Amino acid sequence: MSEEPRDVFKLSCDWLSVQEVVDAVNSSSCGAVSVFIGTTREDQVEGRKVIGLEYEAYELMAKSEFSRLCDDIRARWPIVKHICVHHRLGWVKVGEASVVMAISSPHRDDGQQAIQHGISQLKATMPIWKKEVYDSQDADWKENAECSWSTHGEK
Amino acid sequence: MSEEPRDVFKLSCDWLSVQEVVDAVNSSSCGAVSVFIGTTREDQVEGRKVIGLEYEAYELMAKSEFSRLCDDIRARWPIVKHICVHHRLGWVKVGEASVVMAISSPHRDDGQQAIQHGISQLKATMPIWKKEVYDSQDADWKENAECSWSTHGEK
Amino acid sequence: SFMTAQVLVLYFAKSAELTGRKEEELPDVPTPISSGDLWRLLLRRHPRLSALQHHVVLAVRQQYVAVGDQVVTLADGDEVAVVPPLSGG
Amino acid sequence: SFMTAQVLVLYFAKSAELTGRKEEELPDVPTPISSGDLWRLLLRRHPRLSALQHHVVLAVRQQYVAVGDQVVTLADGDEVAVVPPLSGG
Repeated sequence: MSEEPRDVFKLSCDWLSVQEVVDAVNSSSCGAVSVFIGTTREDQVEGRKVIGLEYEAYELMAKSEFSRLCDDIRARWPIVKHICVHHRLGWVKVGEASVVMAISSPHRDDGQQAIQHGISQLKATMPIWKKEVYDSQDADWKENAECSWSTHGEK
Repeated sequence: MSEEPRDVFKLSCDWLSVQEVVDAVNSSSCGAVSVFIGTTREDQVEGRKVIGLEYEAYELMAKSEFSRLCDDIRARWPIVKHICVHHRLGWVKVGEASVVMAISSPHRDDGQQAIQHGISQLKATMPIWKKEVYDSQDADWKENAECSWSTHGEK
Repeated sequence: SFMTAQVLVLYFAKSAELTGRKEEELPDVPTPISSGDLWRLLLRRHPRLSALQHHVVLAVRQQYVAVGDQVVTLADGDEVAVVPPLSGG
Repeated sequence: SFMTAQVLVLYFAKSAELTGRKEEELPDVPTPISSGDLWRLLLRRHPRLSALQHHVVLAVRQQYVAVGDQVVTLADGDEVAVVPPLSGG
Protein backbone atom coordinates (compact mmCIF):
# COMPACT_ATOMS: atom_id res chain seq x y z
CA MET A 1 0.00 0.00 0.00
CA SER A 2 2.73 2.43 0.98
CA GLU A 3 5.15 1.77 -1.88
CA GLU A 4 7.08 4.82 -3.10
CA PRO A 5 5.87 6.52 -6.32
CA ARG A 6 8.03 5.51 -9.29
CA ASP A 7 8.92 7.68 -12.30
CA VAL A 8 10.26 5.46 -15.06
CA PHE A 9 11.65 6.86 -18.30
CA LYS A 10 13.32 5.05 -21.17
CA LEU A 11 14.54 6.18 -24.57
CA SER A 12 14.82 3.17 -26.84
CA CYS A 13 15.82 2.35 -30.39
CA ASP A 14 13.78 -0.85 -30.19
CA TRP A 15 10.11 -1.67 -30.63
CA LEU A 16 8.13 -0.48 -27.59
CA SER A 17 6.35 -3.04 -25.46
CA VAL A 18 3.05 -1.71 -24.14
CA GLN A 19 2.98 -4.54 -21.61
CA GLU A 20 6.38 -3.51 -20.25
CA VAL A 21 5.19 0.08 -19.72
CA VAL A 22 1.98 -1.12 -18.08
CA ASP A 23 3.90 -3.50 -15.82
CA ALA A 24 6.22 -0.64 -14.78
CA VAL A 25 3.29 1.22 -13.20
CA ASN A 26 1.61 -1.82 -11.69
CA SER A 27 0.58 -1.25 -8.09
CA SER A 28 -1.61 -3.28 -5.81
CA SER A 29 -3.01 -0.05 -4.38
CA CYS A 30 -4.25 1.10 -7.81
CA GLY A 31 -7.46 0.11 -9.55
CA ALA A 32 -6.77 2.06 -12.72
CA VAL A 33 -4.03 2.23 -15.30
CA SER A 34 -4.42 4.85 -18.04
CA VAL A 35 -2.30 4.45 -21.12
CA PHE A 36 -1.61 6.50 -24.20
CA ILE A 37 0.18 5.17 -27.27
CA GLY A 38 1.31 7.50 -30.02
CA THR A 39 1.98 5.98 -33.43
CA THR A 40 2.95 7.22 -36.85
CA ARG A 41 -0.01 7.63 -39.11
CA GLU A 42 0.07 6.60 -42.72
CA ASP A 43 -0.23 9.97 -44.33
CA GLN A 44 0.03 11.83 -47.59
CA VAL A 45 1.79 15.21 -47.42
CA GLU A 46 1.58 17.12 -50.68
CA GLY A 47 1.38 13.94 -52.69
CA ARG A 48 4.28 12.28 -50.88
CA LYS A 49 3.66 9.24 -48.71
CA VAL A 50 5.09 9.13 -45.19
CA ILE A 51 7.12 5.94 -44.74
CA GLY A 52 8.44 6.60 -41.26
CA LEU A 53 9.91 8.95 -38.72
CA GLU A 54 13.45 9.61 -37.60
CA TYR A 55 13.65 10.62 -33.91
CA GLU A 56 16.43 12.27 -31.97
CA ALA A 57 16.65 13.55 -28.40
CA TYR A 58 18.78 15.63 -26.09
CA GLU A 59 18.93 12.56 -23.91
CA LEU A 60 20.20 13.86 -20.58
CA MET A 61 17.94 16.86 -20.71
CA ALA A 62 14.98 14.66 -21.71
CA LYS A 63 15.53 12.69 -18.50
CA SER A 64 15.50 15.84 -16.37
CA GLU A 65 12.46 17.23 -18.23
CA PHE A 66 10.70 13.92 -17.52
CA SER A 67 11.35 14.37 -13.79
CA ARG A 68 9.97 17.87 -14.02
CA LEU A 69 6.91 16.58 -15.88
CA CYS A 70 6.30 13.96 -13.19
CA ASP A 71 6.62 16.59 -10.45
CA ASP A 72 4.06 18.71 -12.28
CA ILE A 73 1.63 15.78 -12.61
CA ARG A 74 2.01 14.85 -8.94
CA ALA A 75 1.44 18.47 -7.89
CA ARG A 76 -1.85 18.49 -9.81
CA TRP A 77 -2.98 14.94 -9.04
CA PRO A 78 -1.29 13.94 -5.77
CA ILE A 79 -3.14 10.62 -5.83
CA VAL A 80 -1.25 9.45 -8.95
CA LYS A 81 0.94 6.47 -8.12
CA HIS A 82 3.47 5.50 -10.80
CA ILE A 83 4.34 7.16 -14.11
CA CYS A 84 6.20 5.51 -16.98
CA VAL A 85 7.17 6.79 -20.43
CA HIS A 86 9.02 4.84 -23.09
CA HIS A 87 9.93 6.89 -26.15
CA ARG A 88 11.47 5.66 -29.39
CA LEU A 89 14.63 7.08 -30.93
CA GLY A 90 16.01 6.60 -34.41
CA TRP A 91 13.98 5.10 -37.23
CA VAL A 92 10.31 4.33 -36.58
CA LYS A 93 8.23 2.76 -39.34
CA VAL A 94 4.69 3.93 -40.05
CA GLY A 95 2.30 2.14 -37.69
CA GLU A 96 4.83 1.50 -34.93
CA ALA A 97 4.48 3.13 -31.50
CA SER A 98 6.77 6.10 -30.93
CA VAL A 99 5.67 6.81 -27.38
CA VAL A 100 3.87 4.87 -24.66
CA MET A 101 2.84 6.58 -21.43
CA ALA A 102 1.13 4.86 -18.50
CA ILE A 103 -0.09 6.20 -15.18
CA SER A 104 -1.53 4.20 -12.30
CA SER A 105 -3.97 5.70 -9.85
CA PRO A 106 -6.42 4.38 -7.25
CA HIS A 107 -9.36 5.71 -9.27
CA ARG A 108 -9.68 6.23 -12.98
CA ASP A 109 -10.65 9.92 -13.23
CA ASP A 110 -7.35 11.18 -11.84
CA GLY A 111 -5.34 8.88 -14.07
CA GLN A 112 -7.28 9.84 -17.19
CA GLN A 113 -6.87 13.54 -16.56
CA ALA A 114 -3.23 13.10 -15.61
CA ILE A 115 -2.39 11.22 -18.79
CA GLN A 116 -4.06 13.83 -21.00
CA HIS A 117 -2.10 16.55 -19.29
CA GLY A 118 1.05 14.44 -19.30
CA ILE A 119 1.02 13.81 -23.04
CA SER A 120 0.37 17.50 -23.79
CA GLN A 121 3.23 18.51 -21.52
CA LEU A 122 5.52 15.89 -23.00
CA LYS A 123 4.88 17.33 -26.46
CA ALA A 124 5.38 20.86 -25.12
CA THR A 125 8.57 20.34 -23.14
CA MET A 126 10.54 17.18 -23.92
CA PRO A 127 13.66 17.90 -26.02
CA ILE A 128 12.83 15.30 -28.65
CA TRP A 129 12.47 15.87 -32.39
CA LYS A 130 11.15 13.92 -35.32
CA LYS A 131 11.63 14.18 -39.03
CA GLU A 132 8.91 12.83 -41.31
CA VAL A 133 10.46 10.79 -44.08
CA TYR A 134 8.64 10.40 -47.41
CA ASP A 135 8.75 7.85 -50.19
CA SER A 136 10.16 10.68 -52.34
CA GLN A 137 13.34 10.37 -50.17
CA ASP A 138 13.02 13.84 -48.69
CA ALA A 139 12.05 14.67 -45.12
CA ASP A 140 10.57 17.44 -42.99
CA TRP A 141 11.15 18.30 -39.34
CA LYS A 142 7.83 18.27 -37.52
CA GLU A 143 6.70 20.76 -34.88
CA ASN A 144 4.26 20.14 -32.05
CA ALA A 145 1.46 22.67 -31.77
CA GLU A 146 1.98 22.30 -27.99
CA CYS A 147 5.52 23.74 -28.23
CA SER A 148 5.36 27.46 -27.42
CA TRP A 149 8.08 28.40 -29.91
CA SER A 150 6.82 26.34 -32.85
CA THR A 151 5.82 28.21 -36.00
CA HIS A 152 2.19 27.23 -35.42
CA GLY A 153 2.37 27.19 -31.62
CA GLU A 154 0.33 29.03 -29.03
CA LYS A 155 2.58 31.86 -27.89
CA MET B 1 -6.95 4.53 -44.86
CA SER B 2 -10.54 3.47 -45.60
CA GLU B 3 -10.67 0.31 -43.48
CA GLU B 4 -14.01 -0.40 -41.81
CA PRO B 5 -14.34 0.47 -38.10
CA ARG B 6 -14.01 -2.63 -35.92
CA ASP B 7 -15.80 -3.31 -32.63
CA VAL B 8 -14.06 -6.18 -30.85
CA PHE B 9 -15.40 -7.69 -27.63
CA LYS B 10 -14.17 -10.69 -25.70
CA LEU B 11 -15.15 -12.20 -22.38
CA SER B 12 -12.32 -14.32 -21.10
CA CYS B 13 -11.50 -16.55 -18.15
CA ASP B 14 -7.80 -16.10 -18.89
CA TRP B 15 -5.27 -13.40 -18.07
CA LEU B 16 -5.85 -10.33 -20.28
CA SER B 17 -3.12 -9.31 -22.70
CA VAL B 18 -2.93 -5.53 -23.03
CA GLN B 19 -0.88 -5.97 -26.20
CA GLU B 20 -3.63 -8.09 -27.77
CA VAL B 21 -6.22 -5.40 -27.09
CA VAL B 22 -3.93 -2.68 -28.43
CA ASP B 23 -3.19 -4.73 -31.54
CA ALA B 24 -6.92 -5.22 -32.12
CA VAL B 25 -7.39 -1.47 -32.62
CA ASN B 26 -4.21 -0.90 -34.61
CA SER B 27 -4.81 1.22 -37.69
CA SER B 28 -2.38 2.87 -40.03
CA SER B 29 -4.74 5.86 -40.25
CA CYS B 30 -4.57 6.47 -36.49
CA GLY B 31 -1.89 8.34 -34.57
CA ALA B 32 -3.37 7.70 -31.15
CA VAL B 33 -4.41 4.68 -29.12
CA SER B 34 -6.01 5.39 -25.74
CA VAL B 35 -6.17 2.53 -23.28
CA PHE B 36 -7.74 1.95 -19.92
CA ILE B 37 -6.94 -0.99 -17.69
CA GLY B 38 -9.03 -1.74 -14.63
CA THR B 39 -7.47 -3.91 -11.94
CA THR B 40 -8.42 -5.17 -8.52
CA ARG B 41 -6.97 -3.07 -5.77
CA GLU B 42 -5.55 -4.58 -2.64
CA ASP B 43 -8.04 -3.33 -0.14
CA GLN B 44 -9.21 -3.67 3.41
CA VAL B 45 -12.98 -3.67 3.91
CA GLU B 46 -13.98 -3.59 7.57
CA GLY B 47 -10.80 -5.34 8.61
CA ARG B 48 -11.07 -8.04 5.94
CA LYS B 49 -8.52 -8.20 3.15
CA VAL B 50 -9.71 -8.50 -0.47
CA ILE B 51 -8.01 -11.49 -2.11
CA GLY B 52 -9.79 -11.37 -5.44
CA LEU B 53 -12.96 -10.95 -7.43
CA GLU B 54 -15.40 -13.40 -8.91
CA TYR B 55 -17.00 -12.14 -12.15
CA GLU B 56 -20.08 -13.28 -14.00
CA ALA B 57 -21.87 -11.93 -17.06
CA TYR B 58 -25.07 -12.24 -19.01
CA GLU B 59 -22.87 -13.08 -21.97
CA LEU B 60 -25.16 -12.70 -24.97
CA MET B 61 -26.63 -9.49 -23.65
CA ALA B 62 -23.15 -8.16 -22.82
CA LYS B 63 -22.27 -8.60 -26.49
CA SER B 64 -25.31 -6.63 -27.62
CA GLU B 65 -24.73 -3.94 -24.98
CA PHE B 66 -21.16 -3.64 -26.26
CA SER B 67 -22.49 -2.96 -29.78
CA ARG B 68 -24.80 -0.35 -28.35
CA LEU B 69 -21.89 1.22 -26.44
CA CYS B 70 -19.81 1.38 -29.61
CA ASP B 71 -22.68 2.98 -31.53
CA ASP B 72 -22.98 5.58 -28.78
CA ILE B 73 -19.23 6.33 -28.85
CA ARG B 74 -19.23 6.64 -32.65
CA ALA B 75 -22.25 8.95 -32.55
CA ARG B 76 -20.38 11.28 -30.18
CA TRP B 77 -16.89 10.95 -31.72
CA PRO B 78 -17.39 9.95 -35.36
CA ILE B 79 -13.64 10.13 -35.89
CA VAL B 80 -13.02 7.13 -33.60
CA LYS B 81 -11.64 4.20 -35.57
CA HIS B 82 -11.56 0.86 -33.73
CA ILE B 83 -12.86 -0.09 -30.28
CA CYS B 84 -11.85 -3.18 -28.34
CA VAL B 85 -12.84 -4.43 -24.89
CA HIS B 86 -11.60 -7.58 -23.21
CA HIS B 87 -13.28 -8.36 -19.90
CA ARG B 88 -12.43 -11.12 -17.45
CA LEU B 89 -14.91 -13.66 -16.13
CA GLY B 90 -14.54 -16.01 -13.19
CA TRP B 91 -11.84 -15.68 -10.58
CA VAL B 92 -9.52 -12.65 -10.81
CA LYS B 93 -6.73 -12.31 -8.28
CA VAL B 94 -5.89 -8.95 -6.69
CA GLY B 95 -3.60 -7.00 -9.02
CA GLU B 96 -4.72 -8.66 -12.25
CA ALA B 97 -6.55 -6.73 -14.96
CA SER B 98 -10.30 -7.30 -15.05
CA VAL B 99 -10.97 -5.05 -18.05
CA VAL B 100 -8.88 -3.58 -20.85
CA MET B 101 -10.40 -1.06 -23.26
CA ALA B 102 -8.60 0.47 -26.23
CA ILE B 103 -9.72 3.02 -28.79
CA SER B 104 -7.79 4.20 -31.83
CA SER B 105 -8.33 7.63 -33.33
CA PRO B 106 -6.45 9.89 -35.74
CA HIS B 107 -5.82 12.43 -32.97
CA ARG B 108 -5.54 11.90 -29.26
CA ASP B 109 -8.19 14.24 -27.84
CA ASP B 110 -11.09 12.31 -29.36
CA GLY B 111 -9.71 9.00 -28.22
CA GLN B 112 -9.06 10.21 -24.68
CA GLN B 113 -12.56 11.60 -24.32
CA ALA B 114 -14.09 8.54 -25.95
CA ILE B 115 -12.35 6.14 -23.60
CA GLN B 116 -13.41 8.08 -20.51
CA HIS B 117 -16.99 8.02 -21.70
CA GLY B 118 -16.68 4.41 -22.81
CA ILE B 119 -15.50 3.13 -19.43
CA SER B 120 -18.23 5.06 -17.60
CA GLN B 121 -20.85 3.65 -19.94
CA LEU B 122 -19.45 0.14 -19.64
CA LYS B 123 -19.80 0.35 -15.88
CA ALA B 124 -23.29 1.80 -16.25
CA THR B 125 -24.73 -0.62 -18.81
CA MET B 126 -22.80 -3.89 -19.27
CA PRO B 127 -24.58 -6.84 -17.61
CA ILE B 128 -21.51 -7.96 -15.69
CA TRP B 129 -21.21 -8.44 -11.93
CA LYS B 130 -18.40 -8.95 -9.49
CA LYS B 131 -18.21 -10.27 -5.98
CA GLU B 132 -15.38 -9.13 -3.75
CA VAL B 133 -13.90 -12.13 -1.95
CA TYR B 134 -12.15 -11.63 1.40
CA ASP B 135 -9.54 -13.57 3.32
CA SER B 136 -12.29 -14.17 5.89
CA GLN B 137 -13.93 -16.46 3.24
CA ASP B 138 -16.99 -14.26 2.83
CA ALA B 139 -17.83 -12.10 -0.16
CA ASP B 140 -19.88 -9.06 -1.16
CA TRP B 141 -21.51 -8.19 -4.46
CA LYS B 142 -20.18 -4.85 -5.64
CA GLU B 143 -22.23 -2.09 -7.27
CA ASN B 144 -20.98 0.53 -9.70
CA ALA B 145 -21.88 4.11 -8.80
CA GLU B 146 -22.44 4.54 -12.56
CA CYS B 147 -25.34 2.05 -12.53
CA SER B 148 -28.59 3.98 -12.23
CA TRP B 149 -30.30 1.35 -10.09
CA SER B 150 -27.45 0.74 -7.67
CA THR B 151 -28.04 1.51 -4.00
CA HIS B 152 -25.57 4.40 -4.20
CA GLY B 153 -26.27 5.25 -7.84
CA GLU B 154 -27.27 8.53 -9.43
CA LYS B 155 -30.99 8.16 -10.09
CA SER C 1 -59.47 -14.12 -22.76
CA PHE C 2 -55.90 -13.76 -21.61
CA MET C 3 -52.74 -15.33 -22.93
CA THR C 4 -49.75 -16.88 -21.25
CA ALA C 5 -46.22 -17.59 -22.40
CA GLN C 6 -43.53 -20.00 -21.32
CA VAL C 7 -40.45 -17.92 -20.52
CA LEU C 8 -36.91 -18.69 -19.37
CA VAL C 9 -36.00 -16.64 -16.31
CA LEU C 10 -32.28 -16.02 -15.73
CA TYR C 11 -30.91 -15.02 -12.34
CA PHE C 12 -27.57 -13.26 -12.04
CA ALA C 13 -25.26 -12.32 -9.20
CA LYS C 14 -27.10 -11.70 -5.95
CA SER C 15 -30.45 -12.75 -7.45
CA ALA C 16 -28.96 -16.18 -8.21
CA GLU C 17 -27.79 -16.46 -4.61
CA LEU C 18 -31.19 -15.38 -3.25
CA THR C 19 -33.16 -17.81 -5.42
CA GLY C 20 -30.62 -20.60 -5.31
CA ARG C 21 -30.77 -20.98 -9.08
CA LYS C 22 -29.28 -19.60 -12.27
CA GLU C 23 -32.38 -20.14 -14.39
CA GLU C 24 -35.83 -21.65 -14.47
CA GLU C 25 -38.69 -22.14 -16.91
CA LEU C 26 -41.94 -20.38 -16.01
CA PRO C 27 -44.68 -22.06 -18.08
CA ASP C 28 -47.63 -19.73 -17.50
CA VAL C 29 -46.64 -16.09 -17.42
CA PRO C 30 -49.55 -13.80 -18.39
CA THR C 31 -48.93 -11.57 -21.39
CA PRO C 32 -49.04 -8.67 -21.98
CA ILE C 33 -47.83 -7.81 -18.48
CA SER C 34 -46.38 -4.73 -16.83
CA SER C 35 -42.76 -5.07 -15.75
CA GLY C 36 -43.93 -4.30 -12.20
CA ASP C 37 -46.36 -7.24 -12.27
CA LEU C 38 -43.69 -9.48 -13.75
CA TRP C 39 -41.33 -8.57 -10.89
CA ARG C 40 -44.08 -9.22 -8.31
CA LEU C 41 -44.73 -12.59 -9.91
CA LEU C 42 -41.04 -13.45 -9.44
CA LEU C 43 -41.15 -12.11 -5.87
CA ARG C 44 -44.04 -14.45 -5.04
CA ARG C 45 -41.99 -17.43 -6.27
CA HIS C 46 -38.84 -16.25 -4.45
CA PRO C 47 -39.70 -13.98 -1.51
CA ARG C 48 -35.98 -13.54 -0.73
CA LEU C 49 -35.68 -11.48 -3.94
CA SER C 50 -37.27 -8.65 -1.93
CA ALA C 51 -33.71 -7.92 -0.74
CA LEU C 52 -33.23 -6.37 -4.22
CA GLN C 53 -36.44 -4.30 -4.12
CA HIS C 54 -35.99 -0.80 -5.67
CA HIS C 55 -32.48 -1.74 -6.81
CA VAL C 56 -33.13 -4.14 -9.63
CA VAL C 57 -34.24 -4.02 -13.25
CA LEU C 58 -35.36 -6.76 -15.61
CA ALA C 59 -34.08 -7.57 -19.04
CA VAL C 60 -36.67 -8.87 -21.50
CA ARG C 61 -35.21 -10.42 -24.64
CA GLN C 62 -31.86 -8.84 -23.59
CA GLN C 63 -33.22 -5.31 -23.28
CA TYR C 64 -33.32 -3.50 -19.96
CA VAL C 65 -36.80 -2.75 -18.60
CA ALA C 66 -37.22 -0.78 -15.38
CA VAL C 67 -39.61 -2.33 -12.84
CA GLY C 68 -42.76 -0.22 -13.27
CA ASP C 69 -45.68 0.48 -15.53
CA GLN C 70 -44.11 -0.44 -18.84
CA VAL C 71 -46.03 -3.26 -20.50
CA VAL C 72 -44.14 -6.07 -22.17
CA THR C 73 -45.45 -8.74 -24.48
CA LEU C 74 -43.95 -12.16 -23.96
CA ALA C 75 -43.74 -15.11 -26.34
CA ASP C 76 -42.85 -18.72 -25.70
CA GLY C 77 -39.10 -19.11 -25.29
CA ASP C 78 -38.45 -15.48 -24.38
CA GLU C 79 -35.63 -14.75 -21.95
CA VAL C 80 -36.36 -12.64 -18.88
CA ALA C 81 -33.42 -11.79 -16.66
CA VAL C 82 -33.26 -10.42 -13.13
CA VAL C 83 -30.56 -7.75 -13.17
CA PRO C 84 -29.13 -6.61 -9.81
CA PRO C 85 -26.96 -3.45 -9.76
CA LEU C 86 -24.14 -3.82 -12.28
CA SER C 87 -20.51 -4.04 -11.25
CA GLY C 88 -18.52 -4.72 -14.41
CA GLY C 89 -15.21 -3.06 -15.13
CA SER D 1 37.63 43.52 -17.43
CA PHE D 2 35.36 40.91 -18.99
CA MET D 3 35.37 37.16 -18.65
CA THR D 4 34.98 34.35 -21.16
CA ALA D 5 34.09 30.69 -20.84
CA GLN D 6 34.70 27.65 -22.99
CA VAL D 7 31.30 26.09 -23.69
CA LEU D 8 30.10 23.03 -25.57
CA VAL D 9 27.37 23.94 -28.05
CA LEU D 10 24.95 21.16 -29.04
CA TYR D 11 22.86 21.35 -32.21
CA PHE D 12 19.69 19.29 -32.56
CA ALA D 13 17.28 18.46 -35.37
CA LYS D 14 17.10 21.24 -37.98
CA SER D 15 19.86 23.25 -36.30
CA ALA D 16 22.24 20.31 -36.78
CA GLU D 17 21.30 20.18 -40.45
CA LEU D 18 21.76 23.93 -40.87
CA THR D 19 25.15 24.01 -39.16
CA GLY D 20 26.35 20.67 -40.46
CA ARG D 21 27.37 19.60 -36.98
CA LYS D 22 26.02 18.02 -33.83
CA GLU D 23 28.31 19.86 -31.44
CA GLU D 24 31.29 22.19 -31.23
CA GLU D 25 33.49 23.77 -28.58
CA LEU D 26 33.36 27.57 -28.39
CA PRO D 27 36.47 28.64 -26.47
CA ASP D 28 35.79 32.34 -25.86
CA VAL D 29 32.16 33.06 -25.07
CA PRO D 30 31.75 36.28 -23.04
CA THR D 31 30.04 35.85 -19.68
CA PRO D 32 27.69 37.02 -18.30
CA ILE D 33 25.79 37.33 -21.58
CA SER D 34 22.16 37.81 -22.51
CA SER D 35 20.55 34.85 -24.24
CA GLY D 36 19.84 37.16 -27.19
CA ASP D 37 23.53 38.00 -27.54
CA LEU D 38 24.43 34.33 -27.19
CA TRP D 39 22.04 33.48 -30.04
CA ARG D 40 23.48 36.29 -32.22
CA LEU D 41 26.97 34.97 -31.52
CA LEU D 42 25.87 31.55 -32.83
CA LEU D 43 24.15 33.21 -35.80
CA ARG D 44 27.42 34.94 -36.79
CA ARG D 45 29.21 31.58 -36.77
CA HIS D 46 26.39 29.85 -38.69
CA PRO D 47 24.33 32.36 -40.70
CA ARG D 48 22.05 29.56 -41.95
CA LEU D 49 20.67 29.30 -38.38
CA SER D 50 18.66 32.41 -39.23
CA ALA D 51 16.14 29.99 -40.75
CA LEU D 52 15.16 29.27 -37.12
CA GLN D 53 14.89 32.94 -36.09
CA HIS D 54 11.92 33.59 -33.72
CA HIS D 55 11.25 29.85 -33.52
CA VAL D 56 14.08 28.62 -31.39
CA VAL D 57 15.13 28.61 -27.74
CA LEU D 58 18.42 27.79 -26.09
CA ALA D 59 19.08 25.37 -23.28
CA VAL D 60 21.86 26.37 -20.88
CA ARG D 61 23.02 23.59 -18.59
CA GLN D 62 19.88 21.68 -19.70
CA GLN D 63 17.44 24.44 -18.77
CA TYR D 64 15.38 26.20 -21.41
CA VAL D 65 16.17 29.89 -21.90
CA ALA D 66 14.13 31.99 -24.32
CA VAL D 67 16.18 34.09 -26.75
CA GLY D 68 15.94 37.58 -25.24
CA ASP D 69 17.12 39.79 -22.42
CA GLN D 70 17.71 37.11 -19.79
CA VAL D 71 21.35 37.15 -18.68
CA VAL D 72 23.14 33.84 -18.22
CA THR D 73 26.45 33.19 -16.54
CA LEU D 74 28.61 30.60 -18.24
CA ALA D 75 31.42 28.52 -16.82
CA ASP D 76 34.02 26.39 -18.59
CA GLY D 77 32.49 23.09 -19.69
CA ASP D 78 28.90 24.33 -19.67
CA GLU D 79 26.50 22.89 -22.24
CA VAL D 80 24.53 25.25 -24.44
CA ALA D 81 21.97 23.67 -26.81
CA VAL D 82 20.16 25.10 -29.80
CA VAL D 83 16.55 23.89 -29.47
CA PRO D 84 14.33 24.08 -32.57
CA PRO D 85 10.56 23.56 -32.11
CA LEU D 86 9.95 20.29 -30.29
CA SER D 87 8.22 17.34 -31.93
CA GLY D 88 8.42 14.47 -29.46
CA GLY D 89 5.50 12.13 -28.86
